[in-house]
Amino acid sequence: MDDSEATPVADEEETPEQSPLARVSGKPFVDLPKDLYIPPDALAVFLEAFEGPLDLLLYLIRRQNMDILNVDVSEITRQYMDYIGAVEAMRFELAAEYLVMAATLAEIKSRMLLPRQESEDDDEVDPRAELIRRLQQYERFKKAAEDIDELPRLERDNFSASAALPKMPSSQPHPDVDLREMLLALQGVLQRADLFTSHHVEREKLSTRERMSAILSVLRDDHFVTFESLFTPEEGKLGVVVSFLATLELVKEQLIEVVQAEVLGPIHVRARAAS
Amino acid sequence: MNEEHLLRIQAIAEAALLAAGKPLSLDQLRELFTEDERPARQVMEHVMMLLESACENRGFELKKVASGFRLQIREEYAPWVGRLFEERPQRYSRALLETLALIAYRQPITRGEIEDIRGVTVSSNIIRTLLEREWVRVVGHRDVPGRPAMYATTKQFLDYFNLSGLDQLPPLSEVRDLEEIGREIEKNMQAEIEFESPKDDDSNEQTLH
Amino acid sequence: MNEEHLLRIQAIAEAALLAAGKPLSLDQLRELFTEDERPARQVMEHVMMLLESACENRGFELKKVASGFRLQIREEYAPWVGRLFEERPQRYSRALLETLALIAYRQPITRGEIEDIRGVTVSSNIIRTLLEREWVRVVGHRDVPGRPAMYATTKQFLDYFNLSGLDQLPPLSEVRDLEEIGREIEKNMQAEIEFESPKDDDSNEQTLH
Repeated sequence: MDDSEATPVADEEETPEQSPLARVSGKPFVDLPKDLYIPPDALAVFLEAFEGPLDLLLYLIRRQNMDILNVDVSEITRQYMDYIGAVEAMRFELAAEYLVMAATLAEIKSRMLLPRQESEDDDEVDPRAELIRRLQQYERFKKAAEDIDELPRLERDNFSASAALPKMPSSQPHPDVDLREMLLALQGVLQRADLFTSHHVEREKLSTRERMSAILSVLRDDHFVTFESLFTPEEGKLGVVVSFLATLELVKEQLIEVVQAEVLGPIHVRARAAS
Repeated sequence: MNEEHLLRIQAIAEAALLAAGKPLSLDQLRELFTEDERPARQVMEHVMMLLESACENRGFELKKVASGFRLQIREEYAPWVGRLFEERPQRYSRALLETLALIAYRQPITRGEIEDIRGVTVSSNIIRTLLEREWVRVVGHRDVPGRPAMYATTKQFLDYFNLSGLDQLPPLSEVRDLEEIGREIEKNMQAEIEFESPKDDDSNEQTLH
Repeated sequence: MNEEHLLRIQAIAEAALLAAGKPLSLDQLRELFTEDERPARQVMEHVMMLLESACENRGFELKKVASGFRLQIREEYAPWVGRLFEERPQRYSRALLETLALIAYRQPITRGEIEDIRGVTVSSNIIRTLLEREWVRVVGHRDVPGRPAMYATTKQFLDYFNLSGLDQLPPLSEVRDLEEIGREIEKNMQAEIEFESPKDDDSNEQTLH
């Protein structure tokens, strides 16, 4: 997952006093991971690469081969802030959760700098313990999700077996559907997808789209057909125009290719990826 | 070619026929194998004969149909199997109706494109149901990686909804105003329920449809 | 009950399972028979064992999953059968799988509780996808302000992942309890504050239990 072996060599650019940056199981590490620089385009996928602040923290911790229980909060906080700062500098929108975590880390760090007060209320949850609890908890389910993904599942590792039905005594009844039901369902999707602002759906008349399907099914085999055969003169001028518009749209969507071997020669059409 | 090897080809052919749910030709079956292990046509023909006799005394049999071979439930068991389907069909899910509407309005359209618009994955069952009902069909494959199938509506779809053509569907701009239609449906349903409830409000059987 | 009779019940069960294409429970299988010929539960159980062994050396096998018995392609033949389908098997996002894992292991659980553990909001699309696939369902509402829905997994979820019960899920890793974490931290913090590398007498690895 990572190639950032932190080597125990001093790095001059870091803090003047040579305090260890991190302790890995008690052993001090004094240099910075070299891979902190993130190229700008990698930042674009940054937010998608992590499932949230806990996931990012786990990544930072694991990258240093640290044990969760042994987290060096100062170092992790610094790295976390670097990432967040880089993302913000690129003006990518950052989920609020990341900022909340930044504040939590900062709080833990500042508490650790203060001398411990024995008198402190025992009931108060140690924020570091709370963070570690959350990290552990999240890691369990992250692992569980990976385990579930590994389970053999239908449509990937298993396929259900079925055989065709013979002539049956009575045909299987299908549910009834009201056209309005279907339109209401469509309205729901459109509202969700906010398609009203997109002209994409409304641009072509439905008759054109229907004709596109018809033309495609004519072109199902890998053969070329003549351009003229796509038109039915009996349909009249309007029909020819619809066919023509459908052909243009199919060309534009790169679903068919049109070939003319020579100037003024016959035009041939075929599906770009016939079945 | 030894017997064990033939048995293995037979098992793979059987597996494929049971997974496909449609007839497969001899060549389609042969093409499941990589080139170096692909059985010759004669071998495959022989295997199909073996498979046929291996289905004796079972619930299904191998049938040769125009487009190839198909595994089919034995007709003598139809009376029992038929009882599986006696239950009244439930209603279609909203997901299915949304998928159908998008295929009608955006055809030819791939499953991935439907998913993009719906923002939700489309289960294979939905597509299968629509194909089985012959409301949609595959009209080609998009020339992109994976060569996904493109779906379009059928004449049966138009017939079922009493449309002579897709252009008889309301334009999308009107779909926006469907709230009114929705209210109307609700009103009608309400009326139906009220019509029935005074008699016996407990019996659910005769509501709706 | 003679052998021939058992063989017939077995063939009918096989036919029904192949017709259904989904799991059927023992009782659903028994109900295919009219009352006077309906096999007793024990007989049906015995028949299922017979069917299981009758599928040895074939392309498919009998599998017991949460909602009953299913005939499915043997996993070893998946590479060949997979070539039948042009579309790649669906992949699920980490966000979806993590949400699913939390619902599976922590059910009944609300969306807010899932978000607390994951540390991020759960998108509505994920919940909708899970509901549509019928992998999860709402089993009630928590009695807190807003009455959030509580989710649980379904039998279909178990069926899909080849499980016969929740107890077959891979075990969740252990978590060290909070008190111990507290002690550990204190020890470590102490060491850090005193600014000296500890002679780690007990390495952290062994503290797991």
